[in-house]
Amino acid sequence: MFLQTVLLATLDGLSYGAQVFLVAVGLSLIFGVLRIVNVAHGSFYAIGAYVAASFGLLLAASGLSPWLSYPAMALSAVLVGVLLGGLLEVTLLRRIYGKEQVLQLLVTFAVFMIFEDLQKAIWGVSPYFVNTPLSLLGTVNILGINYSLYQLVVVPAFAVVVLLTLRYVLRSTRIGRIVTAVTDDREAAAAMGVDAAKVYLLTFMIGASLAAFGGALASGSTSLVPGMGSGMIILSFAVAATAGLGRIEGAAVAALMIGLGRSIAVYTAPEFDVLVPYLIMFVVLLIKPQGLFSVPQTRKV
Amino acid sequence: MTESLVLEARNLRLSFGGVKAADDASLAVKKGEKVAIIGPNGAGKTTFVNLCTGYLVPQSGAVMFEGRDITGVAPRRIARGGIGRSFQLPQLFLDNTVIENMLLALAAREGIWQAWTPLERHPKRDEMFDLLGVIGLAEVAQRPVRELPEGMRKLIDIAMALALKPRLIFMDEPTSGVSSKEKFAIMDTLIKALKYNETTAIFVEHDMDVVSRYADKVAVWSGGRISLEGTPEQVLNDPDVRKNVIGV
Amino acid sequence: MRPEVIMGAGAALALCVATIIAPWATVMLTIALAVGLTVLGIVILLRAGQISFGHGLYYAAGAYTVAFLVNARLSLDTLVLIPLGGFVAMVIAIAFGFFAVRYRDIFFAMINLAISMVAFSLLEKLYHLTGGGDGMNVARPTLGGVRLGRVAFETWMFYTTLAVAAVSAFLVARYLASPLGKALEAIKSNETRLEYLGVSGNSALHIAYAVSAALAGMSGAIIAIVTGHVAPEFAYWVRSGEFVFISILGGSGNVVGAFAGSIVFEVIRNYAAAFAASYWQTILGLSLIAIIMFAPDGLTQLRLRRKVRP
Amino acid sequence: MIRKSIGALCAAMLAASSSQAAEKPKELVIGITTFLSGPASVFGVPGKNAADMMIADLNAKGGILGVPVRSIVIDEGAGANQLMSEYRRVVLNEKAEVMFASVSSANCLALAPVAEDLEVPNILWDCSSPRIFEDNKYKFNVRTQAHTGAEMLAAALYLVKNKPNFKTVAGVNQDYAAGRDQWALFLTALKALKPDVQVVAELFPKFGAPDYSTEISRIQALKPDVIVNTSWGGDLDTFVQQAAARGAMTQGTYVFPLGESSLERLGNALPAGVVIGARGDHYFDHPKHKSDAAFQDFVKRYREKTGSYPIYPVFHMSQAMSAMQKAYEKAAVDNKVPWPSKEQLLAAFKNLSFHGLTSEVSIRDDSQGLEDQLIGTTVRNPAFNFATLDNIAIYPGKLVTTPIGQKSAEWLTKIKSDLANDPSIELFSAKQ
Repeated sequence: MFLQTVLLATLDGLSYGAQVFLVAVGLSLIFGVLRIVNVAHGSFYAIGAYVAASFGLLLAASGLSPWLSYPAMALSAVLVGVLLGGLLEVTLLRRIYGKEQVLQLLVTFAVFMIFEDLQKAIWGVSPYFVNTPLSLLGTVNILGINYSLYQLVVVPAFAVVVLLTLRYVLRSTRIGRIVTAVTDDREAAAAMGVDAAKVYLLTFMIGASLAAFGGALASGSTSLVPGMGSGMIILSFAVAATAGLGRIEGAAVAALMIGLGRSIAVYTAPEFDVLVPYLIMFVVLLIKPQGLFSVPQTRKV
Repeated sequence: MTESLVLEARNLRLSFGGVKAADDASLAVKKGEKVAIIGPNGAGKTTFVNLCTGYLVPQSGAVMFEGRDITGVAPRRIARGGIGRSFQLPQLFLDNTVIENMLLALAAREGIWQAWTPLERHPKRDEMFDLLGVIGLAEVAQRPVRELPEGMRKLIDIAMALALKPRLIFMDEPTSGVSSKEKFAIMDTLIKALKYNETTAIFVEHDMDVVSRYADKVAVWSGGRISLEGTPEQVLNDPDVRKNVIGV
Repeated sequence: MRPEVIMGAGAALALCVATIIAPWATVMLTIALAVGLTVLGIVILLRAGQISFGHGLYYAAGAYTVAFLVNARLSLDTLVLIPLGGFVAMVIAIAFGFFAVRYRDIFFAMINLAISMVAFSLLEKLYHLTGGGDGMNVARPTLGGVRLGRVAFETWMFYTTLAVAAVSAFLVARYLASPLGKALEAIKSNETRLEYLGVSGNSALHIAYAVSAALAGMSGAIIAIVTGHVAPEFAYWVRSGEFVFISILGGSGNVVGAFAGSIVFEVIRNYAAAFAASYWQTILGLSLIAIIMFAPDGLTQLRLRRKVRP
Repeated sequence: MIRKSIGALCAAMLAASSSQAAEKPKELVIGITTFLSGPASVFGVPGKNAADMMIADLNAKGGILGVPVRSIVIDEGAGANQLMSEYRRVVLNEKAEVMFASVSSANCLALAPVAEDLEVPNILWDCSSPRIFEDNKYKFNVRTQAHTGAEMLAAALYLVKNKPNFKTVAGVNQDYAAGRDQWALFLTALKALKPDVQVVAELFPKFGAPDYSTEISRIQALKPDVIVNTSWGGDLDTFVQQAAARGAMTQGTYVFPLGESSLERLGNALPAGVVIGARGDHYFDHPKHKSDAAFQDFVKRYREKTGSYPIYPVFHMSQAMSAMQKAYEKAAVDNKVPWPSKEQLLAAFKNLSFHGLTSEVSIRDDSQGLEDQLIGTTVRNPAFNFATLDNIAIYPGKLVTTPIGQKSAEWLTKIKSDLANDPSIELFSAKQ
């Protein structure tokens, strides 16, 4: 019975955990390199979702194959990340790298507020829902319960692909090693002659694209409403902090923990599912202040 | 036997990630002594200071101060217990003026836990002006530390440690960053200031002229331990020391 | 101290005049002054270079304390309720401070965020106790033992808040200039040196944390009394972000800045809401960016903590 | 600024001294609180759009008693505190004579005492908490529609009448005060009507949750006969879409008491056989009124303007507007004045009857509106690309509204099961 509950909770938590992971990993990556806690990250999630939904509606209207909605998701993620993320980095963030971390955080907070209005201005306030991706794949029956393949397989699979790709890129490519070097030791990397401006821009665009991709995947299974970014940013913040800011694999584990924690709570103590992510974050920070997967850093005098 | 000893480091060991930062390091310092610690560049002389002042905790061994075990005690408690410290790179409150730095040290000694009288009107503030006078910094008392040259910062760093009236002070390279013309003047001032409070002193030093002129005893830090100790003449004439530390 | 006193007194006088000329602004200014108290608390932490992204918790603690006490029909007076709100918030801060003050910088901000979000979720969850998302109404208590009508109450609440703000500002100014306050600056500037002076940075921060929570608690208590309503959103992260926003707006250089920033914020927000109801967030966001980018003078207290190298 | 304020002050003093015969103003300023931001703007913005259209219509016909109406909209999404200070500003500074508050129950509960305090007539135009008039006595507040008690009772009556054989029920409701109130009242009514009903799950997913995987799994595992979900907006859409994709929408009878507002958006995802409520007597294809010229004209123009069919906040707004107009006109006639004073206006609201786009609503002595409740079951209709309602029942407001002086939570425990067959219930079915 207990095992069955855990299994069901795992299946239930997968899709949610995977979406949260995609957003959190972008946040974490950006923090690792730029040392900025990007509050506007939640807006990339929301805008990515809206753009993907708009593509989806466009596809439906044009009568093209509905299967194109998957590539359309990737396309909208890249568009949002590169265009909007790039624009933000070049016009604003670039000017504040020298400032106090908290001021940087506040600037992104301001951007978040502006993006909230922007979304309303473009997409209005009615919920958007494009169910093509969800209904295209059908269901699979496990233990007498139907699961949608999209939520059970596609979304988690994309998350795994992203995780593996990130791991590969960060460890085995030149640009990846540069990014890792900057994450681990900024001064040393700068001393080695790394073109920081380029690395920052690239990282920010990738991080923003990941958030937008998380949103795009979400657009297939959830309603897009004003304010959706605000809930997501705080959750991915919790994941990134639980994992240790800048830790990629850690974010995956923490996102799963939070996804599972929530669904286990729905089974056992439905009253407290909302509390779960914050409680996990709080307890982890109490025990390991820098997060679960942080590398201990000694300061020299 | 230990009563006359101010500091006794016994068999300190510490390694991080396979690197032995301290390997059976021992040193005994008597009251009123001025001990110089020398050693090859990059040998980690500061590690020894860090171990004795609580910044690092040895994995084994003990640090005794005036007969009490202070191993593993937090730096601030060690500081309150009577050990002062200056740093290789001065650790100062850069945005504040010299006197503000000193007054904070004074308040730290006299009791920081009061939230009513402004620090600048501290009842014993004159004492700090006096101390600045002793080390020759009275003229810059009202200048922000940020504007002062490294050599002066070094002195302020030491003065803040002295303001606590410690019975033992560690000074990490007090004359680095000072022109060779000034170093003797500075050391003279410092020795005078030490006498003022009868403070025992341990200083890390790389300038052998300073060592031979001011130290009562010299200890060589090498391979994570005190490999040799003795009077300045003995140590500075040791062939190994001449080869590996002094570099002749 | 002297110029600040003159500035503060002048500002207080100007506010009194403003409420006489424009009575409709009385409540707005009362709210601004009350919020200014929380911001004053943030400013104290800023002295230590620390930002709490969860001070909404203490603000809510003060507000809910008042709501519970009023709804328990204890007939407590406003002048009792305000300090009680501050006291409860301070007790929570002292308890939670044992964990929180071990953290610095972004981690301090985050642990505060986490605990305030736990509080926010609980306020929403414990529906039967807290009224859930509806919050609770707070019936108008007596003020100085007198039961007042709306206009009189609003006017006297303004003067009460002004008095609380003035006294707090004076005390905080003394605190910040005292050894204990200077120890806070030392945490930001060079905590290593502070430790080697024998002072525990954690303890100094703990005291500051408790004081700042007490201010936030009083602030929440006043808001609860003036608006007659409390809601879980008091503890939401966006609200905590606003407090930090206002502290930047006012600049943390002196205590008057907290209230100046708060009044400016309230005015911008009200007018943005009145003239561009759909775009008030954009207007606030743009003004925040403009201040950070182009008015760094108000931000002198926020410098990078000194990096220490061997 | 100063001159304006002094002027305002003098005006306020004048107004205070002359409550008997009010001067006819150049314009009638009204304040409307509604959501322009946040998830509840799905209701707030249609409500505002409706208000804009109706005020334009009203002014085109010469306004109220010849006075043009101007509205000031306040965003409820900015938070309760900001809302309250804006509300005060609009009343005290902009001199709004009548206020319309609000979409959110939380905000209504917060604003009702403020309105009393400011002594401004406050029309509760869309919020549903029964606690407003059951826990308080208000002089300046009036509600021009029903409350949760009536809405939930109607849904429960419809359910026991049309699906008499169910045994188990599960609730999935948004975790906020209104969601919990709705479920509690629905369940109270249901237990009174059908004491043997078994509750197998009470789930309260987070407000605005993006994912209902676990809730849907539990429904599939527990297989309840009836699933009640009082969500609205994006939350309801997400739930239905995810449940539909997993084949869970056809395994039991779903009851969505606020579902009318999601019909058009849900399109194909909503299957036939779902019980839908409309928070009152509201439906764009209303069986009784769809052939009214005014109704048709409004629905057409609303669609042209916004691209959607009107949903219940639009109807609620029409009721509030109509009530205000009626009250002014009645007060002017009753007192034989060109423009009524505040007291005269408030008196006119008592026992006022009016109708918005649909059936007549009347206001009781306790200021609570008696509004009919429309409930139906979805069918797939080839004329629309979304599910529409059939087998519609309209429950008279008088029948389902908690009597004066009683609390809904108690009164609902005492209702009898034959209420479901009361002759005053009107039935409409396409087959007839």
